[in-house]
Amino acid sequence: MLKVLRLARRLAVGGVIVAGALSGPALAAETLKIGVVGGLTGPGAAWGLAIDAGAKIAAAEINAKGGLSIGGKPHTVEVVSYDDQYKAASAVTAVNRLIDQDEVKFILGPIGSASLLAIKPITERNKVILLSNTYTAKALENTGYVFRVLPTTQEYNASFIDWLKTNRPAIRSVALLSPNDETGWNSQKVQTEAYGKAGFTIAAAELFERQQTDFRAVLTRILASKPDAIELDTTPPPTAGLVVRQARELGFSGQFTKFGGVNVAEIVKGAGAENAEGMLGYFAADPDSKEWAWLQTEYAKHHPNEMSDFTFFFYDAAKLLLAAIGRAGTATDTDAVRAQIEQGAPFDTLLGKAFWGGKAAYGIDHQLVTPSFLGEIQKGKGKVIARLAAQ
Amino acid sequence: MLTQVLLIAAMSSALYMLLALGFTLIFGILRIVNFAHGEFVMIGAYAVFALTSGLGLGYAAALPLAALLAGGLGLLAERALFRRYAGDELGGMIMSLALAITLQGAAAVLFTIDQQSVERPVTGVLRIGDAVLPKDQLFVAGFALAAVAAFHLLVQRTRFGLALRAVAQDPETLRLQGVSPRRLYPAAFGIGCLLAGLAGALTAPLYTIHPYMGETAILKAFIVVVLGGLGSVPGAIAASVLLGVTEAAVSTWLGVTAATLTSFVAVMAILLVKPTGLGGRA
Amino acid sequence: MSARIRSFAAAAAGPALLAALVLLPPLLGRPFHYHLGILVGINALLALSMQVMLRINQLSLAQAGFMGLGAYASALLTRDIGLPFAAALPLAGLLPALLAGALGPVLLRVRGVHFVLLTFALGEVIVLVFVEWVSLFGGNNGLLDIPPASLFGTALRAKPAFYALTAATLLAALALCRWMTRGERGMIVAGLAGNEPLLQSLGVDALPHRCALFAFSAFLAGLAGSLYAHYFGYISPEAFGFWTAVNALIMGVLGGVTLLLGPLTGAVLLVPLPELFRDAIAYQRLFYGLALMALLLFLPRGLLGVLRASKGSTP
Amino acid sequence: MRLEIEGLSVRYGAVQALEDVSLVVPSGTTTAIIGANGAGKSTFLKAVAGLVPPQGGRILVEGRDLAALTVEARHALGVVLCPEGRRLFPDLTVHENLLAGALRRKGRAAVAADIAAVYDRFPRLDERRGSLARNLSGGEQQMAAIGRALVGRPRLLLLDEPSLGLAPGMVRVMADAIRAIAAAGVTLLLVEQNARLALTLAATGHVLEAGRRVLSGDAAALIDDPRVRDAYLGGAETASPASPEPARSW
Repeated sequence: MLKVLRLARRLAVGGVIVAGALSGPALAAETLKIGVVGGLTGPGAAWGLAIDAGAKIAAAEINAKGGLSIGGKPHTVEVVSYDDQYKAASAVTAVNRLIDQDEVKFILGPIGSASLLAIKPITERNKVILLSNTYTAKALENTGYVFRVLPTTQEYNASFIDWLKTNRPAIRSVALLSPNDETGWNSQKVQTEAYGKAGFTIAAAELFERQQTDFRAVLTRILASKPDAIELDTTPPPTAGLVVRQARELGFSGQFTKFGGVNVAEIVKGAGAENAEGMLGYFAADPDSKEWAWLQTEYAKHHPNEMSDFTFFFYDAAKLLLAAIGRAGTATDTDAVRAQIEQGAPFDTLLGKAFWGGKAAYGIDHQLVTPSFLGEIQKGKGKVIARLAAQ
Repeated sequence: MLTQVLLIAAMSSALYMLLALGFTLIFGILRIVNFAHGEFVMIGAYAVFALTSGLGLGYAAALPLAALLAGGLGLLAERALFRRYAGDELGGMIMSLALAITLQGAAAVLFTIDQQSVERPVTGVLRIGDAVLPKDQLFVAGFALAAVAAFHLLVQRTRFGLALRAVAQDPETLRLQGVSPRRLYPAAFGIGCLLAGLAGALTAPLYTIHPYMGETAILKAFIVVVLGGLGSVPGAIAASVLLGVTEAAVSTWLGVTAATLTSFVAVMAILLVKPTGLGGRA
Repeated sequence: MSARIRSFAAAAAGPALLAALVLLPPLLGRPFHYHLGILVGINALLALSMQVMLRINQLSLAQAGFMGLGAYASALLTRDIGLPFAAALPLAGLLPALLAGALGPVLLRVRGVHFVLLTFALGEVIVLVFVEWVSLFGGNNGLLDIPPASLFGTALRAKPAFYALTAATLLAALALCRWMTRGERGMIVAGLAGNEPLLQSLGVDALPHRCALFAFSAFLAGLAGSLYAHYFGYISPEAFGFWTAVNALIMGVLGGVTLLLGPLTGAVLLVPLPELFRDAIAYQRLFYGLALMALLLFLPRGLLGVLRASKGSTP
Repeated sequence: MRLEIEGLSVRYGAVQALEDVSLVVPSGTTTAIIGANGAGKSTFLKAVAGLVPPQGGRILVEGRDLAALTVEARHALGVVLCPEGRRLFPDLTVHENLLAGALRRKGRAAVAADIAAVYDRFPRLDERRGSLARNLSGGEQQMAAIGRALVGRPRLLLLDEPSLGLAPGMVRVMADAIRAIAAAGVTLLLVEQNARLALTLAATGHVLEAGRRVLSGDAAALIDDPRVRDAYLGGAETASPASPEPARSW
């Protein structure tokens, strides 16, 4: 008898697990659901959490005003987030769940190229609008419903490199270091072309593996080519910090540039303030601005970690999307919403005026072009030294 | 360039030894391939971070405490989780994977996923010819080598070390000498984790700290131990040097990804010729 | 309960459980359940391929690599060469099987934990080849636009259709495994697991049989890869790394290592598990790890192992 | 140290290794167990040492039942097995192997004295004290194994096949050593295929066949027993007609 009871208990536990996994949440009547897919746990989670927080801050803002009015009816905006752990299979699961169980028509994310390439056929087939950010050039190829809401090096690096040429004439040769994956290949190609076009010599172009922490060997190789500057490109900021420090220790005294995106706090943590001093880079936003301070306060309500500047883009993207849904007066006809998104430009964002571009590079105007900030690390803090308008 | 490569190789080798010795010790004694070994490295690093930034301790005090903490947790893990798997290679391996996931998750909850860094206790560089030698790395390498030497003395010169070597070679016969292998397991596991924690505590100021840092560490430990022969201390030391030199040379002259591929192909080649590794005996 | 009823119940329990599991998605009926069913099927196939080796006491971590080989083969054969899916699927199994068969005589001389490490290295090398050979495999970028599976000229684009394909493949694989563990073949397999005197008494040379099993396990992994590639339409190297093998291993162990339905049970249990923790994202990994440890501590012989033990029959 | 075995049975799966074996080893004597390969001799010693669990029967030392005691606890009582095949720790030196025999003991000086005594007994071992056990000859290994057992301070020493594979000269060295150990008051239980040697060294002998004790008696008498002679002594020399007492249960 005891055995039977024990068995029954085990079965019940198993049953609960399976049932819990298979049941979908009930749909509230006047709710608009926005999906989020991103790496929320594991390495790189800071970016996934930026999507999640960006969407949630925008939702909270509009809910506080009584919800989003769609066709005259107020809707509470609900954000449904799933973790893709940067894996294609998990992203597909997340998107399937969002589309099928949660009946979501609008998704923010994902970040990883593999995730995006794996889910794109599904979202396109289901006419689901995807406000994404991946560096892969294929993100916007043959798409109708995908928008990229974050500028890539392609969008701004020419003006940055021009600035460098004018303001730092001593720099003639540049060595590039990028991660060995789709993001790195792509951005390194773009950077190589842009630096070449501007008349710089490419002293070296190296790739590294993402989990690497020790760069002395590859730096020895780079330093042998005697570059005036090292461009860290899309190297993740914490890793970039380590590279900077190890390069300084190996005796490199030249300029560091990072036109693939800078997170000052993370770089300074890895490099130490004295080593990071003078690094030039692309800042998504001005860390000294009141917008930054406000967003950071809001971010802290959702996640305990330090805010990534990606939060700006996804906050703006979520607002952009909600406004478009409101104007379209429908939360089901994604064609109408898409038209509203496309027509809305130029928009006011936290960063300033932004608009859609990208036709020349990707064949469709689904690339968000925002103002960009050229910043310098001074005494461990980020200082914006030039503001470059969206172009 | 050659001098620089050799210096890089020497420093990586010392760290690899520290990483691999604990791993190989735990396998040698308990026959458990501890996939959570890298997480004990992570624990050591976070302990230093918490003790220095949280409690305001100096690095000199935090370093031994962090290693002891990792060792203590390892001891607990042996008691609570691994004891039952001594000799069951498959079961122990799976339990260690579960522990690795749990510890990563716990670190992410406790410390958030942010990368953290620890103030360096030593700064500046030494120059030897045209080669450059950062002093903090020199310190780490020196300390690691000293720890390896201390471990060597413990194993070679003490009764406890004798018992450890004996149980690794033939646990049943050790029982016939009146010593229970089970009494050695917690200490062996604890020392293995202590060495891992020490590696983490030593490298904490060198690199950044995050909940998933253990995966890189375990990969290195794995390659070294497989190359050197599971459970073989001299093998692990030889393989550390081999891996350190190969990596430094290949990534300097051919590139980083080539180095990864080379190390795995080398592992396969050596295992095919000598399945028990460089220092292993069938 | 009379012995006859009990033995009947024992005999019927397996098929009944199998039928229940296979019919679960159609009964629940939503596309998302089919999606989970497909994932369960693919994972169960991989876990089954590991179990084939575990039956002879060899843990192979190369199975995820073999799965990748099957996936890339199937993708390239259909996308670039234009082979129909019906031909690519068996080829996706055969290719890794050939590799395993060729390497078997060398790898299988090694036993125990050294075999585990050797296959770990093999798996890593396979994945690194996908990463490094960019012109053929697309590097970290992976392969895009893999055509959907199709049979008899009909594309299996809809989830129920692909689910049926996955379930049929899994059932066929289970039938093959069952056939393999019965009768004289079963005795040979049991002998390979460590009873060498039994093998000698049967007059069997062990190595060719072990190689054949290794190739068979790679074949199953390759099939799983092909299904994966054509279901997702996109593959990249990271999907076939160490953790994929480890997850499949955990599934097998949780379900019950020695039982035919163990891998499937484990997959049914684990594939939806992250769904449970989706509301506690920050704690997800922690809970997952704790759940695993609890399962290992309290159900050491796997879920099915416990069920069988409480029925009073020995596995 | 008096050893009493009552109705001991051991099974390995389906194989009955020992069945209902009873015998007594009086304190301070040497007893030999002889028998063919696979007769259960080694199993008998392993059961006494605690390495294999018996299915039935009792093992008593000085009247105390050992059933609840582990291998280690039996060692602490002084029940020390010198196992078949020597089982030295292959990658330890000779000296370290001897030290391993004393791991349980406290008191460095006493251990050092005991090890010195072993070196006195086997000067060859002293010469090879720094060599790895795996590099020793068979005879040297046997010396080290006995030495290791002695350093464990046995009161009841269980010797499993000490002469196996040794050259005749080495067998004599072993025989002398065993006599000396016995003379020092250690109770000895000796398992041997070399029945003549065993019976020469022992006061009492028992014959095992297929897990059963089939014959017992005074060692000298057993040597002359035709059944023993034909089966285990190769029917060599002539023997006196005195017949040993038949097997009986204690």
